[in-house]
Amino acid sequence: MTNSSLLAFIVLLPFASSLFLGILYLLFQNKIKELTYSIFGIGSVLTSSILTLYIATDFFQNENLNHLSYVAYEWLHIENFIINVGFFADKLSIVMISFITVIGTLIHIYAAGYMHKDEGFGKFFAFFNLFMGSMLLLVLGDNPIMLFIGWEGVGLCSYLLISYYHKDAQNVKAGNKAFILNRIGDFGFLIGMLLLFLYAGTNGFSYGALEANIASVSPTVLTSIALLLFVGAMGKSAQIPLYVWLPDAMAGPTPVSALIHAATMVTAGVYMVARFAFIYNLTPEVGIFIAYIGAFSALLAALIAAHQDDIKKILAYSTMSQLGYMFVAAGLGLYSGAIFHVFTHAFFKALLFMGAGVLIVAMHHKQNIFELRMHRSLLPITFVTMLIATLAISGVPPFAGFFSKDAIMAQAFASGQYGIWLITTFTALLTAYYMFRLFFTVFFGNRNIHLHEIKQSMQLPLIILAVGAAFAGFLNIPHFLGGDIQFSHWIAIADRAEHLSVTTEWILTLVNVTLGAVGILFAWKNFAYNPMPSDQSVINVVFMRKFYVDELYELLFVKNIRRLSYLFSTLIDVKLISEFIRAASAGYYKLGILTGQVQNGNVRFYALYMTLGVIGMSIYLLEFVK
Amino acid sequence: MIFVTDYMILAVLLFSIGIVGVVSRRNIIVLYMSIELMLNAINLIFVALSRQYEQLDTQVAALMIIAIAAAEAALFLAVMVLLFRNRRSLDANVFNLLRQKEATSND
Amino acid sequence: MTQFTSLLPIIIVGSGAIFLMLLSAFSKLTIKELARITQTIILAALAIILMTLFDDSFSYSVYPEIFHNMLTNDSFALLFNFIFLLGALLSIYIGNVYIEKNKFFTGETFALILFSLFGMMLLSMATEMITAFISLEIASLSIYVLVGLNRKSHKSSEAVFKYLLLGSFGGSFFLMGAAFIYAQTGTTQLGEIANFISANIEQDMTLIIIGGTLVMITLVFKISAVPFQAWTIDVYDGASLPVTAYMASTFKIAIFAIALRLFLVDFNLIQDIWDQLLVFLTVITLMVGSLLAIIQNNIKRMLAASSMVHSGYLLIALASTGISGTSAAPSIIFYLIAYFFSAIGAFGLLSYVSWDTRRRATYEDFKGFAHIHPRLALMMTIFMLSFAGFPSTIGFLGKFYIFTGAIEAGYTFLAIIGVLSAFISIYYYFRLIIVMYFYPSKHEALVLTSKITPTVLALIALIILWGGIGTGLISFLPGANGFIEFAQNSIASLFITH
Amino acid sequence: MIPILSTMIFLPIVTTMFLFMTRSPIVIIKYAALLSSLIVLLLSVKLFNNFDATSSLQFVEKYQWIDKYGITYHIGVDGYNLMIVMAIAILMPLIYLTLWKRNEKGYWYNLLLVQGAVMGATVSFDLILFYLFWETMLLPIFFIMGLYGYEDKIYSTLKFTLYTLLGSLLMLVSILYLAVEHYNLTGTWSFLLNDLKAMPLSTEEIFWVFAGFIFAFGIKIPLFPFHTWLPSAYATAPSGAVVVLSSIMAKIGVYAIWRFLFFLFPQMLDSFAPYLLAPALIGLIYFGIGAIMQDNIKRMFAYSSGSHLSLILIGLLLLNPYGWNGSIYLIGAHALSSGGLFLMVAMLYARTNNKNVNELGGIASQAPLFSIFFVFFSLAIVGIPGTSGFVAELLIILGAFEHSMLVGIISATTLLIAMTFIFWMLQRVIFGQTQKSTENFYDLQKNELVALVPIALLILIMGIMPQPFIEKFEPTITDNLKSSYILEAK
Repeated sequence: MTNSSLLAFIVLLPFASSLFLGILYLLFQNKIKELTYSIFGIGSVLTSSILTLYIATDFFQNENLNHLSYVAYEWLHIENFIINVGFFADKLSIVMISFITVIGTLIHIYAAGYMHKDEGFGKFFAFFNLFMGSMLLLVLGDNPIMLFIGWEGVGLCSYLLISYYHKDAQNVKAGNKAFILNRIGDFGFLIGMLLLFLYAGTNGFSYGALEANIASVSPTVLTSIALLLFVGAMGKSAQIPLYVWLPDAMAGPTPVSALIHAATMVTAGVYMVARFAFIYNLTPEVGIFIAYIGAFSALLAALIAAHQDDIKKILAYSTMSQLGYMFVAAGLGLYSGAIFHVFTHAFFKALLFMGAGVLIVAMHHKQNIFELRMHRSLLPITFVTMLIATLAISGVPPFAGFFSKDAIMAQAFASGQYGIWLITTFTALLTAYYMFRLFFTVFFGNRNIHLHEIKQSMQLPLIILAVGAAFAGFLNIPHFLGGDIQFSHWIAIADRAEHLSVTTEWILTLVNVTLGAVGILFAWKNFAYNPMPSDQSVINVVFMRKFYVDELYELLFVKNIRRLSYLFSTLIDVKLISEFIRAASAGYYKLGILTGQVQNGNVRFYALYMTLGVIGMSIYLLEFVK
Repeated sequence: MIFVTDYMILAVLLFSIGIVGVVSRRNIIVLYMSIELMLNAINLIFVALSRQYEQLDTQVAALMIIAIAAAEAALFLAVMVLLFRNRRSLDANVFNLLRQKEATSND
Repeated sequence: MTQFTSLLPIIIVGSGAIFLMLLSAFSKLTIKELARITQTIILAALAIILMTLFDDSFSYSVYPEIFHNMLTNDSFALLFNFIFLLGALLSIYIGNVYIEKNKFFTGETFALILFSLFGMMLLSMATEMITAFISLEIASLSIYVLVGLNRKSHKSSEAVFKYLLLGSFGGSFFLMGAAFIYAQTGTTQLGEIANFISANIEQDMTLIIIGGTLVMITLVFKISAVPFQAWTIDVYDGASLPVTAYMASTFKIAIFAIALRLFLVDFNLIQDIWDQLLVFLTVITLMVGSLLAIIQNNIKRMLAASSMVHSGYLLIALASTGISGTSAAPSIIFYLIAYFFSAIGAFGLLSYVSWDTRRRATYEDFKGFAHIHPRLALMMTIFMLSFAGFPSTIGFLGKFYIFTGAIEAGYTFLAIIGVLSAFISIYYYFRLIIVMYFYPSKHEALVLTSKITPTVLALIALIILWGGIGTGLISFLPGANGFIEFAQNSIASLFITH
Repeated sequence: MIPILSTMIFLPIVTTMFLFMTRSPIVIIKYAALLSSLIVLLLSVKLFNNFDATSSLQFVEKYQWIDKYGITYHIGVDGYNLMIVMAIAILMPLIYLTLWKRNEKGYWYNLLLVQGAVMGATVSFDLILFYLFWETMLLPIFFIMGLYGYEDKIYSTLKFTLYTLLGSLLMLVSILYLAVEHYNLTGTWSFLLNDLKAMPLSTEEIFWVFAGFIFAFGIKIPLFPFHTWLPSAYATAPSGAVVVLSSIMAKIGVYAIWRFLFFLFPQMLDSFAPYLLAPALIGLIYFGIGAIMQDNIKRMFAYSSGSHLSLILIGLLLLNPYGWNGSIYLIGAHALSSGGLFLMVAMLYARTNNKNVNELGGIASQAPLFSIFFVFFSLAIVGIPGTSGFVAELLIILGAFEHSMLVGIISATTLLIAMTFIFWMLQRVIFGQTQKSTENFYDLQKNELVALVPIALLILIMGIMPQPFIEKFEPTITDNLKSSYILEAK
């Protein structure tokens, strides 16, 4: 393993450059050229992506190499709580980091164009690199603690980047919301992780050791651990009920949405589940639960997305919906399928966001799709690339999305979860509908308006990603299409893949494709030529207001916590305890005044007191003499 | 036949009368006289006891006490003059300048 | 020869008193000169005492063939005499401004001070009850007069009247007690009383007990324990400040001299009779004292009230003296030393800054004092902290010592009550610090002429600190250790039989 | 070989006395203060390097003091107080730096004095010596609060003083009781910790003695019901006092429980732990939630530090290695982060003269440096991974789960509560539109930057590679815990 130490560099480089950029920014703000920032910002990520690919080739070349690991130093060592800052790469992590770094690089390049002339240019890239670092640590860490550190790190970065335009309190609020909901998830995750250590960590806390020990844990405990870990995933990957932060997160700059809230961070949950496959394989019932959560999230998101007008919101909800698919796959034990969907999804979703970014910049920061409506010839590249992406997400063969999504639904059907299969299939229809609703509305106008000029650095990544979105699917062609799911074989996770007869597979696929086509046609009919925002009928309003979940949470939690806080800090502390003490001291003082009355200045009274004293003493003596 | 205890009882009575006098009377001169009464009650005991034990030194003690009483008397008279000159009164109740006034500040 | 040297201080002081009286009557000397003469006299006496002060504990009857064991000279008496003389000296030094500025201080003042000193010194040596009473009266009478010095002031005259009346009223109980004790034992010699008690401990001791109680009444009156406290505040308030300083620092201590002799040595065997009584007195003294102290606005009155509380602490120790426990008795002496320094410092500083009798010394008047007289304020702070028993002052060790003794004697609850009243005392002592430091100054700087007074005060402050943290490192000036040693020696000397 | 510890205690005090005697001008005082504290810092670094993790008590100095009563000047360092010693030594010079603009002599004198006193209280192993320092360290704070405080400073100063003194006076009775018992047992007076430990007392006796101690420490920390002095004191006290109070004194309160209660009667600590754990857990939640609705930023941080100290206390009461090491580490970590944050709050107040969170805002656009540091320290308080706080909280929570599920879950909530109010505060103070009070908000000055950077770096280093620090005290702590019959009982 000569190059196992490269893993450390992959993670370290972005961190280092982020630190460097940060200092640079603090020292000079925008007194130095954007170019300098971009060189370091992009350069670091580019380097780590090259390193990644270099390592990846190792894995491709020799079959029997199935993991690399490298321990930097001992982080913590108390009793048998021994945590190393160690890096661990198996094929799963290789897949993750390769698309993370590659797409990350592209988005960095894109961002260099998008953030042009922004006062916080340097700061942005510092944060962006910090995010890359944390994300890579999350994937490459060789024990849950490292994963958690990365996990929290990406959460922090998403907070910082969502509230990037901090002048507007709304954005900061969105950032807070994202972070707090993430932290709720992390709360569960942390508990699960610590329990995992306490029950299975007796000889080491690295994934390998845990996997070896996991059998010894009692099933009930294991179930709760599995659930708690998944709570973390709910937060990170915006699943019911912790999803409300994702749409607000769109307040951040578009590259952020593309990188963090579409391609990478939000899929961390899926990665985590896949990583802990050895736990979830032992707790299939939790798997079913996860699958249902995923399915419902997918459906809900799709329904809401179909009624949104803000282009980024639509994409956000579609992300959530796609994440739902991934969890369906993961929950039903088709981890490789889930990861494969993560992989393909990263391409087309990033592409969609970046295209959206181009549109937004071009139309002077409008985001409503009906205002964005234009003639496709104005932005040919964007048009073509986005078309590919939209086809991909709608699961139209032969684009990437088709293969990944189809496999998932097949698995749902195969493992006998027909409910889930129905939901997902219907969601597929909806997906095609709302995505093309967006697409037709935006590109099939015939207005010729002057556009804000688009930098080349924003166009180029689109094309590269488009290639990925188009052909990534061929990495995992199912059997019935004559392929041999190479990806799933290669990544070698303990799947619980169910198999169907070829005919059923064909039927399912045809159903999906036709439904997709129906969705597209429906969208074409309604939105291609005279698109109308959906009317204000009650049902639609409910959809538009996202089923009033935000308001509900506000009512249930936020208000009550504030009430409680008021009760503690004001009523009990000030009104009750302090006042009581004040009253006590005042009472004592009153008593003093009262006692002061004996000092009435009259000598005869004084003599009287003495006499009383004498009498009292005599009585005491009498008592004694008896 | 009179025992020394009788003398002592008498003395104690006188002493108590003195105490009561101090507490009950208002005129300062009378107050002083009550105190003299107390001292002389004590003298009585001493003298009686000196007969009892046939020792002389307590008689000497009695003389000394008389001397002390005299000293006190001198001081008392001086003080009375002083008081009367200042306040034109010898009523003990008048002299309460130094009583505890209502305390005002409370911080 | 030692016999004579042991008497010499008293002789010097006594004859000096008479000499001064004549001098002030027949000569045209100014107050300043008279003060200087007095100081020299006292210094002479001090010097003689210092010769034997550091000896380890001793005790012998003075000229038995002349005095028939009426007087005993021992480390105990020696230490007390030293304190009295020091107290007088310091009060004169500190009060010099006040004494010069206020005309009512005549030459006789010093004569009276010396007379009272004479009385107190005799009292500390007296081992015979009539002698004790006489010396007590000598001291008291001269202090009555000192209280009434300011003839113009109504307050002052009222104070002397009350003090005189109640004083002789309370004093007579002592004599009555002596009479009762004599009635049973046929003697007034302390030693012989002790022998009598130990000889026939089985017999009925009613008369002695009654007598002892009556004596105790006088003593608790003089140390102003509740319910015999009423005179204290009035007298302290009425008297002029240097006098207050003098009597507050020395006279109470003198009372403890005789009290300890009586109750430690003579009534030792039957002392447990008075236990509950003392405990009761202690508790109400602490409680009432604290209550009276917190409501005062006049600092003089506050200190007077707080002196009751300090008597309360001393009563804790007195209650805990007995067979069990070795700390209680010395703790009284140590606490007296601590209290002596703190009191003379505080009252002295008070008299120094408010020599103008028209200016009352209230908390109000001390607002922002620290901003115009930082050093004096610092000293006052030290005195207050020592009163409050704050660590690193001698006052803390005093309390430490007393509470230790109490717990050792099994009176833990007394210790707790003591601690609680100490807690309350924080309020009225820190209140002075607060007003001195935390308020803006309202008065312009006072004209403080004397150089000597601040020096003396600073010296006292240093002693207080050194007594709190001082170690044996510097052998020649006694630190905490040294004072504890004094206390233990002097107590030990009480039990030397001859 | 100079006596390191004594120098660290008395150098500042002697400096003060000298300066006061010589009536030095304020400039001299400032530099002298800085210099002396830097010397202390150097000594502390030396101490840290020479500290031998394997042996327990070291750098001992032991002299007879008041030998009549066996009161000894006995000081030393071991795994328990190492962190606090370091924290004091590191924080004080930085405090001086940030307060460089203050020109009141009294302020500097008192800060120097308090530095000496807290150091003394931290390292003393004789109960009376400890009591002496414990009380004296109150005085300078009392003066700083009263002289240079704000609003109704006098009321809160008096309140604070009375609270603390009541506690320590009761502790005095406990100490004396122990000593007397020891005397009755052995016939010799001693206040040495080692002599008084494990005395054969009846359970009832121990209970009361214990109560006396816990009262004093509970008020200083503050433990849940005894906390009402805290908000008012923090709100009215000037920054110097607040930093010392929260970053050092409160920690000494927790440490003292360790040093004295655990050493004196381990068996009782074991059986009392649950009854202390309950208020500590309540405090954790109570203070945390109480902080949310505070508009006065200083009050808010008062509650926040209360909540964190409860967490430290919890870690101690868990009586397992994770909890103990965690809370010792948190003592250091929180000292740094809260110290940094309070210093910055002080700067904030100095710049805006405004404590109301709602009237602040928009600082991020005015002063990027300031906001970066402010956000960083806030994150450190919340315990974001990569900061020292995370390590400590992770350990404590782990210990809590080892202790029991319920305790674990409750103490884990700190993750949520703390960040809720911290981030809401950030949103209102740092971000958003510039308000009237923050219109001309100038960025960090040189001296402030010099003061803050080391803290920030240290927080990062302690977060990224904690082991070098932990292995300094971990062996002693864990062995102590194992050897004491707490674990044998289990």
